[in-house]
Amino acid sequence: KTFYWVSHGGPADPVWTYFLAGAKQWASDTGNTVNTSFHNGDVASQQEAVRAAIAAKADGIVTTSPDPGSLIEIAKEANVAKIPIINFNTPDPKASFNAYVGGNNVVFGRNWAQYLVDKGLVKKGDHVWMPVEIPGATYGVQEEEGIKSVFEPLGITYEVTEATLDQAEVINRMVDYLTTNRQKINAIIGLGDLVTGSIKRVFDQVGVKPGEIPVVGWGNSLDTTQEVLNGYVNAAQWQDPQATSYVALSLANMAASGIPPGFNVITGALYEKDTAQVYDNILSGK
Amino acid sequence: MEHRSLIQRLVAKPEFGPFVLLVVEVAVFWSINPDFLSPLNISNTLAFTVELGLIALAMTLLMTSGEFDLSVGSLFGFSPVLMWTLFNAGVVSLPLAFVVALIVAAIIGYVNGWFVTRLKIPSFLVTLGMLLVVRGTALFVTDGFPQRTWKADGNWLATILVGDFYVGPFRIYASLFWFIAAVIILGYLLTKTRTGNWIQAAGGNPGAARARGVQVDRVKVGLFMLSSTMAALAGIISSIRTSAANPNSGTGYELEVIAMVVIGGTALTGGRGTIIGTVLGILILRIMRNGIVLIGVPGLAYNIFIGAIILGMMALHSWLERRHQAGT
Amino acid sequence: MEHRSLIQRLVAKPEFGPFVLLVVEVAVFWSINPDFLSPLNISNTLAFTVELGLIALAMTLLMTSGEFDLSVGSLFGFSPVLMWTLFNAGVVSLPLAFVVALIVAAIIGYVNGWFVTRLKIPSFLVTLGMLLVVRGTALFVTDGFPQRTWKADGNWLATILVGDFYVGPFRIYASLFWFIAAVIILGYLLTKTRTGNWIQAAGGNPGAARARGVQVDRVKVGLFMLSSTMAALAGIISSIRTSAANPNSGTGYELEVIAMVVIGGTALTGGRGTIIGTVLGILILRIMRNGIVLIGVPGLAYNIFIGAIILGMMALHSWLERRHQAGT
Amino acid sequence: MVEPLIKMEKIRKSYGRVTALDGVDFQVNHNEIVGLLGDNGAGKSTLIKVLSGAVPLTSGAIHVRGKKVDFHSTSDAIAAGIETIYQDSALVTQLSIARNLFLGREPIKGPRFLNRMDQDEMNRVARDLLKQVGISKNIPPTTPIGSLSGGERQAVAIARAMYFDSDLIILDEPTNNLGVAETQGVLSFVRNARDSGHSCIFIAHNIHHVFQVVDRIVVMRRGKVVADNIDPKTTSVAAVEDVITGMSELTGGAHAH
Amino acid sequence: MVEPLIKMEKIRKSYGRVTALDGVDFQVNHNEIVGLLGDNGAGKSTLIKVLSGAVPLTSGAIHVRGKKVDFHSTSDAIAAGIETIYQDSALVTQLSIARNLFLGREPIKGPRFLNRMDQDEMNRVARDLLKQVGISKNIPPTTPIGSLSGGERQAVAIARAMYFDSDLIILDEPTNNLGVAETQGVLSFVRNARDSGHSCIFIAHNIHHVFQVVDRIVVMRRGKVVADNIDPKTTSVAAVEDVITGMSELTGGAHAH
Ligand SMILES: Nc1ncnc2c1ncn2[C@@H]1O[C@H](COP(=O)(O)OP(=O)(O)OP(=O)(O)O)[C@@H](O)[C@H]1O
Ligand SMILES: Nc1ncnc2c1ncn2[C@@H]1O[C@H](COP(=O)(O)OP(=O)(O)OP(=O)(O)O)[C@@H](O)[C@H]1O
Ligand SMILES: [Mg+2]
Ligand SMILES: [Mg+2]
Repeated sequence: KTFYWVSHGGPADPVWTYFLAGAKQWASDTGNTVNTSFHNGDVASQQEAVRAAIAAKADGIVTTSPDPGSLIEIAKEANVAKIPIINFNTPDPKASFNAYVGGNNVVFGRNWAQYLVDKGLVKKGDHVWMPVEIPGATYGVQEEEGIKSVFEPLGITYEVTEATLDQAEVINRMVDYLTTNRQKINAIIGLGDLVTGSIKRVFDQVGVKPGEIPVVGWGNSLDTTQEVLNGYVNAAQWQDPQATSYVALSLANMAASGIPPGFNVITGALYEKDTAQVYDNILSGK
Repeated sequence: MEHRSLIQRLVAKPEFGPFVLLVVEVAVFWSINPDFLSPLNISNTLAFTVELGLIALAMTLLMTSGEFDLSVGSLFGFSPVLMWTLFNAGVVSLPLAFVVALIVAAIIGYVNGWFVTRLKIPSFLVTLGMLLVVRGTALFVTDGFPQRTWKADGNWLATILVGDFYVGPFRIYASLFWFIAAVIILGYLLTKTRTGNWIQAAGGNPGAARARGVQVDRVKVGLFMLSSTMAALAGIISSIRTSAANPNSGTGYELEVIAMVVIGGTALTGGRGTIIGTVLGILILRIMRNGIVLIGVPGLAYNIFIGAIILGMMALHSWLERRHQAGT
Repeated sequence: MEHRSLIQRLVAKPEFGPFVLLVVEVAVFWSINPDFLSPLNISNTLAFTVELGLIALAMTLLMTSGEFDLSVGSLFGFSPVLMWTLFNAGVVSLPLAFVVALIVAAIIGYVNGWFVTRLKIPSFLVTLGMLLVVRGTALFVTDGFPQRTWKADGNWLATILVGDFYVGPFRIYASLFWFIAAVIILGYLLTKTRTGNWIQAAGGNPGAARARGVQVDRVKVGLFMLSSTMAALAGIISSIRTSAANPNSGTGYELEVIAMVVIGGTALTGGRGTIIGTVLGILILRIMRNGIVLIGVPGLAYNIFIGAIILGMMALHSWLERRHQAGT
Repeated sequence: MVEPLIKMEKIRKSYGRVTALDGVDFQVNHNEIVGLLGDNGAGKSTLIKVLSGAVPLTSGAIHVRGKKVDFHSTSDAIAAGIETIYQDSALVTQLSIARNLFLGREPIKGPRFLNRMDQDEMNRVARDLLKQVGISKNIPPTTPIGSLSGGERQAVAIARAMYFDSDLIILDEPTNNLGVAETQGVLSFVRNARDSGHSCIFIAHNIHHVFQVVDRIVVMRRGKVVADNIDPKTTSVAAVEDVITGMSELTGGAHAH
Repeated sequence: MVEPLIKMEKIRKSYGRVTALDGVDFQVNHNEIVGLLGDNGAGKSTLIKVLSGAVPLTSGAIHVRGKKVDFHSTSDAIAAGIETIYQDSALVTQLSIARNLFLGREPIKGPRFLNRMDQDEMNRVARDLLKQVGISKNIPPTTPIGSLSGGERQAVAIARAMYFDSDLIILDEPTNNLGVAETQGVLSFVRNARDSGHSCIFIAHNIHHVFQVVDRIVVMRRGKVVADNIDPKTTSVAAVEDVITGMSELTGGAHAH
């Protein structure tokens, strides 16, 4: 059978590497064909790709939602064509997907903020720095929404800054920002994997000791698991990227065989130093 | 003058190279996956093609006049955001918001043109700076949040711009007609009118054109405004069709659009441009992207293929050109 | 000949405009935030500046010869990935992997040059195609995974390339010396040597240069190879310094590098280039990025400021140029 | 006394530190062909560039029909009836002969708002004009300038001035690249122009050509006018050559002002 | 019999459907100045472009000193001792006079691997040469070509050929933009060249200039050689003009081959 795996992510984004690895694993485990494509948040291009999959009479489609509401019509078209279409990574409840597999970015954001508040790391009047690779990309925006819902009532301020998807530039911009605002920053939330994974290098360059500024954020990369183990990052969000892809494709396969999936699969866990080794092992393929 | 057969005359046209490329491309994809020519896929490909195409058409004229515009992608993202922000805020009606967005785009084009013609700064730098400013503004005003767009359904403006209907098994969007209209009008403008002659002269030898009293600067400013406005229109059409208005959309379109224009045969250095060629260039590049997904090239290898095909097509193109110019 | 004072002669130099811009820029940032000139900040800024700078220097020569290279950013990402993949796979030693990566980069440059000079395809398209192929290959071979780099610590190659040490409170990376060496060698090459004369002639009037027996094509191919190799070197240096070899690093550098070169005073159309100007251009753009964050511009407004300052500086630049050329 | 068509007073023009024109007085009367001679770099082209609005003057004044004018661009000069054929015959190589001929003043066919060029008319006129300037070969008017020979290009530039009859036609070395037949075409064009009431400024290094057509000769040297009222009918070629090279300071008759 | 320096046989060259050269036979002997005349578009520039390797020929053969050659580029021709000054004097406007003069053959100072141009030497030679071609104004050799007058540029191109004495120097309308003094400079340069054992091909529309220097005149018309052995000493200017315009079919003495 032929499945189309269509992502709004960028092939450049480390976390998508793991999502893709899950899809490949599934393809080799089951012997089915999985055609993959990345669309860098370009809605029009992603819609076109999903429609191309429908035109190609795919056995199943798994796709992410680049923007809430943007795939409503396409999901309908897939339904009409009787092609199972599974949503993963970013939910869009308004669209008629057969099922959703993944976490919820708004919830993740709320959890990070709540973590900082609950552990007493930030209080009223504090300022939180939230670097993100691409401001305006859905994941960051949804996370911000969750964070806002916690911080705003408590009078905690925050600022989102752009870090880009380029490793050297990420470090550079974060170093610049931290150098200037070191006094002002009470905590950091890394809204993406690349920024969270760069914390150690940034701290080292600016001369901030691990733990001096509390950090939470994404944790789907080896860089971050190491940072958690070494005390640079207090807590990191695990999204089960490989598993998400794998399960989404399984559901699509199942639906293609006539068994409708009547449930969503919610993934994700916030880990600290004590459990970080588990994820470090997963990521390094141990 | 010698008489030549119809075929010989067709072969001698500069658009012949891109045309051959297009035919070869379609044939290859079709032979690999026959669904490639299914009505559904054709309709699907056309929808987005015409949106990018609108920008490429305006860019053709601008490049013929010897300038280019890197800010189109950012306007593609910014204009719908502006329109929906105004509308969602309840400030104005949708058609008014639409007009305001286009006017703002035209003003941005004017500023581009002003910098290029008055301050004599290369358009590369001006529009690169403008790209950053416009993209930045889109992000800043929305705080990065996408705008809601679904209230558009049923609005007459939305219907006029992107309403869809079926012609047999083909789903046609109204934007296709806008594209065809633009092809006809701009093609006419470039080849048949006095303004078209000025555009070509402005790109070919601005000094000479100026010496003949051609208002080179005015022509260029006008084309910058056209290109911004078309990018805005394309962005708005796309945002209504895809129900998404994200400040980041349109990223990287500038290079794709320029590539379309150049593949079609318009000179990168100005002075020579062809709208028909651009239409072929648009189809070549968009069909390539669609075909690659359809025949199942792995996601990570996508760029390798696009790049290799651009290089291969250019090589073929240059070979055809030389064969046809050698004339020995 | 008339005699002029030293000052007058300095003012007449084409590098005077960028120089004034740089001084103004530093003064403004410094007056807003005195930390701007703190040793820590200067050291930080310099580290990345010289990496991009290496590419800009090579690009200066290439642009003087009338071509440009959009594939440098992709090589910046690809070469370290290649080097670390070879090394981590245990196939070769680090220095050998380094040499292999540079050779592969040179070959890619050769292919660029071949397409441009033999097939007469505009360098814009060739290198855009190559960008996609190289970036795609980097992604494809690594499956998108970043390569481990931390085994570099202590390797003599790493020390030579980016070893750091303190001079007073300043943390200096060895790459600074590589940059200074490149400035001297390429500056000498461009202004004092016969090859430099050929580079300028190739960009100014390739027909004339060819008529004089100058091997224009060979010069251009050589410069494409130089630019690819320098981009690879810069990428490897950067990857060792930041301990990251990510297949997509370097995205967008091409435009930034070209902007640096042009702001420095090299003509976008070829024929006129200045290494000193490029050094100023590099500093202007990098310091701007650093300073904007430092003076506390809101995060999302970053791009607006960068764009606006590019436009503003260009306006100032053009004003200075005209004042100095008017000569009335 | 009738106002002269053109009167330029105390014109100075410097490029940076180079002084190309150093206080030039120059005038053209109605219905007169003035020959402008001078060695390379004497400032002839610069003078007519100033007069045609192509370069701004550093100081001085220009009067057209007694009115002081201020040319900011070539269009201003064209509007004032001054047509120029530049030495480097400024043509657009990518465009066809016909399109170059009419550049900036293309005839319109049909409703004005359609802005449609009358290409048939343009081709027809172009074909005629090419014959008039002595191009005997049958070159289609749709040929791009890029594939013409040096002289053919010059001929196109001349043809352009012939068609748009302005009050003053300036020809900067128009016969340089021209063959025997083509040169005769240009010279007779200049004569016709005068006969139909136009004035001309004629620059050429071939003094024989100048002597064949002009009414009055002005000589420049190093940015200055050194003789401005030489009558070609009463002066020998050799004498003028001496003035040009600076061997004699013949000043012709009385200065005209 | 001594082999001629250059012998071109049955040369044909078409640009697309335009036949610029239609079976041309042409030769230049050692130590000879050949004048090449013909109306605009006759094919003169094309012929010498073929000879200098700038454009490939469609068919025919070129022999240099009796050996068949195959020029793929101008460097091949330069290596064979053929130096050309193009009609559109191919100079790089951004570069200085001195750098243009030596372009492609810059003198090297110091160790070879340093590849260092000897700029002082270049400037010194340039200054001398400018004087020799009759530029009296004191133009520094570091001036960029872009700020020279039309004639000054031509003079630089001439100066270049004077310095690198090749076996055959081709001058395509070298005197076109030149003033009286500069023209004399060029003509005497051509004479000197012959006296020192070189050959020249001299193309010009000013027949008077041609008559002053050449040993033999060849006339082309519409891509064909119509007369190739006219002796300027025994023929009148008017007679040659008639051949050029096609009014008479004077063929001079016997054909040289
Ligand atoms: N753009 C420029 N920048 C600097 N100097 C210039 C420029 N244009 C002309 N000049 C200088 O001005 C002087 C006059 O030049 P101009 O072109 O007027 O001479 P001309 O009399 O037309 O000579 P020719 O007969 O050679 O065409 C020359 O010395 C020339 O070098
Ligand atoms: N690149 C080209 N493409 C097409 N036709 C050309 C090209 N170059 C020259 N021709 C044609 O070839 C013919 C001969 O041109 P050529 O330049 O040799 O003439 P010429 O004798 O040098 O004339 P002139 O005295 O005007 O310089 C002309 O009819 C011209 O139109
Ligand atoms: Mg002149
Ligand atoms: Mg010629």
